[in-house]
Amino acid sequence: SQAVARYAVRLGDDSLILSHRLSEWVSRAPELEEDVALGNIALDLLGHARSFLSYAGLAWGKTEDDLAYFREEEEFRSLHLVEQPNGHFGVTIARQLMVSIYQDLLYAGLTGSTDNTLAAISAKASKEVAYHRDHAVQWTLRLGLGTEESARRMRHALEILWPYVNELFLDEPLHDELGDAGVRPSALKAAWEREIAAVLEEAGLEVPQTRAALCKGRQGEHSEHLGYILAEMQVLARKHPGATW
Amino acid sequence: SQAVARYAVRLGDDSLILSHRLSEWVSRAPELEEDVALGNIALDLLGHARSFLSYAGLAWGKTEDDLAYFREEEEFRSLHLVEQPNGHFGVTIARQLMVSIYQDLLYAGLTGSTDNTLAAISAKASKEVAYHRDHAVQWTLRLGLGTEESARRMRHALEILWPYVNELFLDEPLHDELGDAGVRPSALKAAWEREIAAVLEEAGLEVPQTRAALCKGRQGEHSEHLGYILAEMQVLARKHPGATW
Amino acid sequence: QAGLERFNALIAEDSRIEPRDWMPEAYRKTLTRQISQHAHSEIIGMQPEANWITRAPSLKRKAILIAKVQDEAGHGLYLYSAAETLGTPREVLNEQLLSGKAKYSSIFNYPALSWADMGAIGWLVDGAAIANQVPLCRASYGPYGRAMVRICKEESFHQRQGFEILLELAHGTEAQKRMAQDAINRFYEPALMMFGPPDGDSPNSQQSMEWKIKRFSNDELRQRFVGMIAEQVKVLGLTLPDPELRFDEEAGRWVHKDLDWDEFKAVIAGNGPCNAQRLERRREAHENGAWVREAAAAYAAKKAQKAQVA
Amino acid sequence: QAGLERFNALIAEDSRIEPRDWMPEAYRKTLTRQISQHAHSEIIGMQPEANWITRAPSLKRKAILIAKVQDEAGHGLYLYSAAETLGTPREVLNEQLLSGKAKYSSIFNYPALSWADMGAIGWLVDGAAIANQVPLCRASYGPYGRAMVRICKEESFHQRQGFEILLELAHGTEAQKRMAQDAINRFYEPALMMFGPPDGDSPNSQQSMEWKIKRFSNDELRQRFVGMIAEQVKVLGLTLPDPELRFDEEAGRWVHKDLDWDEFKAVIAGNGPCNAQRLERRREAHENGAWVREAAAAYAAKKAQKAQVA
Repeated sequence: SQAVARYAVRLGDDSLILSHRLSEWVSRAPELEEDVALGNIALDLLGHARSFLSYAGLAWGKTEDDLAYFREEEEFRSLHLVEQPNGHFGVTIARQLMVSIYQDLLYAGLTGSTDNTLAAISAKASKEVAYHRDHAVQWTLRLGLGTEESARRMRHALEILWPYVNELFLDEPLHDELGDAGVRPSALKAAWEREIAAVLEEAGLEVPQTRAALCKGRQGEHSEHLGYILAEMQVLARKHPGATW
Repeated sequence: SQAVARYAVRLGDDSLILSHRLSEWVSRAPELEEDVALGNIALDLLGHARSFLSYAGLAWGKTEDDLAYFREEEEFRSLHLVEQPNGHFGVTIARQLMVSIYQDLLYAGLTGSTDNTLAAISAKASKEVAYHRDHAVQWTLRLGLGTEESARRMRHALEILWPYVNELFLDEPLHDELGDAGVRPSALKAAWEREIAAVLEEAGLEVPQTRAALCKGRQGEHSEHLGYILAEMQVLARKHPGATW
Repeated sequence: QAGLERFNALIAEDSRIEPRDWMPEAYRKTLTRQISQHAHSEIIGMQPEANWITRAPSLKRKAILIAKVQDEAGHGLYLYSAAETLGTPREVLNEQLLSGKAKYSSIFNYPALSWADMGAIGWLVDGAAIANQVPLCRASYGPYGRAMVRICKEESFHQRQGFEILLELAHGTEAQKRMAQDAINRFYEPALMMFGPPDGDSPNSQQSMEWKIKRFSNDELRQRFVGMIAEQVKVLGLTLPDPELRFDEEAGRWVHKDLDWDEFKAVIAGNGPCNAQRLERRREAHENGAWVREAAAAYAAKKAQKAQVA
Repeated sequence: QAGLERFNALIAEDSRIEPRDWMPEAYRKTLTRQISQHAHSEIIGMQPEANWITRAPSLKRKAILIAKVQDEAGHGLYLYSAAETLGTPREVLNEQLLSGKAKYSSIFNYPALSWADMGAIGWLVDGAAIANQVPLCRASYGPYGRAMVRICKEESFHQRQGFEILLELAHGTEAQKRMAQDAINRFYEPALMMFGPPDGDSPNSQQSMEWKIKRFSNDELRQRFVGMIAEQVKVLGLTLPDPELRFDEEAGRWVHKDLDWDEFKAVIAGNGPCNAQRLERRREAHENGAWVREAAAAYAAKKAQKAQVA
């Protein structure tokens, strides 16, 4: 249905943009093992994005590439959180922690979707996201409990990203339309807060008190970063409209 | 003539790309006075670029915007040095020092060009570049003689940029065609080396020994950075072909 | 209390208070807060526009935009100087900004999402700023009033440039028109809110009026501004997103729709889409520049010492 | 010298030398240099390809490219492990890379200027690497030979993917065809030079042959490779930039144009278009990551201590 397709675009865009951000790390990570790990996560997320966007595209006769490369900024539906710049490694880890706990809960829920395709994609994604979550948790512990410097950086990372967390849990009229095909974002909030609080506590870090930012990524009003991401991501494809690769 | 137009493109592209890099600093400079100063230099360079590109365009019935926004990467003729990333403030200053000493000598020479338009643009640019040169020299002294940290950073900045200096002085067959309408790059080398050595000595810094990189910017083979610069610079104009702004 | 009497006399006769004159502490404090907030706004206000410099769609527009953002840095510098004449050094003011203690104009906590926003910011945001600031040219504190004269001149220029951007878009392709209308839709309400809360809800205004810092009430300025743009938008062939907007002949004033003051308060309190980003960018610039400022200071000290020895 | 006799016997019978076996110092040194250079090449080789990940023109190609670059990081990791079995720890090898003391394959000092370079690098660069490496699967040192088996398998996969990129471009639009031909023109000579200097000018080769690290001479491998790509380029419908290329029936070998060995030496010596950039990027990543590695080490130490106490 149209509603499911619109929903799949949201899921796909989050993963596509976060994958883009993570892939910026490749060949720049703090150690080779992290070039491999961040590349792996970027690849998984890209896979999820492709599945969701391909599925969404069926509703409009579009391919995954039509949706990734030939939509305008205001047609994207990504969350501001996934658009945020990589910053230092701690910022990237904090973002991963937030997103992967969220996706872990989300895909667990969607595995029971009444839409079989969404359920199937989510079931597969769920396994991979559990690994992403574990990776982020391990690094949060290392950075939180490692050195004074790393704890300071991690606290700062959490603070500057916290404003974008609120948007993860905003319901839209779309979720009413979806019924049991989707998962209501607000329904994930309590579990997410519980889980992240537990991780942060174990890491000797605190839940930040920074205020929530008014974000409208789901309505197509994005952070100022997305335009730059798309300029880069789409530049080659758009120079050769109609070409195949 | 065609030769003069091709030459003007080289002059214009160097200033256009360096202006782009400097404008990336705006609202990010170490102090407000530098937001103003770097913005000023970016604006001057943009002015020079517009004059040179407008003039070049006459030969082909193109406007400055046609040349800036609708050429492909391999059609640009900028030097690798001006394409290098801003890095920290010291890298930007080192690049400015190198380029503004170069342009100072170049425009002084071109003021005597047998091509009246090139001579007139250069005469005007010459005055502004003298200020850029002074700005870069003053900061080189401050950073070279300021703190240990600043001297270390400045040394490193000079070292990583030095490989791209060689390209500034490469003659092309074009310069034979130009005769006294242009200035032979190799003719500027000795004076440039003398001047920069004097500044570096006063700043307690050494002329780096880093090896020259084989650069072919003048033939359209650019650094890996230029593609990113153009993706950003041209994105909006290209989305609306034929539009006026 | 010869000082107070002289102060009151100067205010009464519409003369100017100068830095060396005696002034009440509350006057000093109010002015310091107002001038430094204004300075901070210029500095933070550079960010949404800097966001479009590298992507400006023509070289001419790019040059105009760079020059504009530079003017803003310049305004920030004058205003910090004016504030310093009241006794608070720039570093302290800057610290107040970075720590989130000082405010700046809330409008800059909205993102600049398209090129048309460069037009809307110039036309509406600078327009509202000018409407606020023109009366400040006669502000009782000398250095502030004089700074405002210069700033207002440049701002008018910026406003015209913003209008020109929109005019060009409005006469352009369908996509350009849509872009322009969308920018106006997003900036209309926030621009009207730049005049501050409704008069009934603006506790500091009365005292500022008495001190002749402020000359007109928030609502008075707002309705005057909305009338102006209501006329100008016709030239653009676009619309303001306000079906209730009309001139009330009887009251002799413009009437506009109710504004969402809850959002206004939330954005001021820190919940705007870009509050965190704007402050973080400023902090980052400040921290990344620390070694540069230290080097400059060390170099200046060495040079001074050398001059003394010689 | 029972050790030396046993070593020579193992070499003679084409058996493998293992880490605990006695080996001549020169053998150890040569192998450490060769394996670590190979590892460094994998690591530096990530950069030209990483340069196109965010701009890959389709999601499928993007996924393939990320996976490829990741494989390279993986190869780097195996190879460092293999080198470590010879007694030099990874940090030391890394230090040699960052200080510019150790070399890596000179081909990565050329820029990746277009998407077609992802094809040319896969087809020509990985192709030449494989031609070099397949014989190394039988290298006398066990851990190296075994690492090469795994690496060669993955590299063949990469080469095929590179060829596919070019094939798609060659059957695409005129602009795509031009892009593909241009990439081949730029990478042809540097790829041929990957086999090292002509046999007459390759001083270390003889000893390596005797030790059964190397199995074929540089020129032998080169002409074999050029013959292979001369056939493959026909499938692409493109050309190699070498008018002299032909099969010499009499000699039974491929003949190609003279290569510019001056440029080769200059690039090895540090004058390539990207030498400075590649090393600086690596240094930057290493320095920016220092606090992360320190944190991880401190955390591990704390955890170990806790485990001991418990």
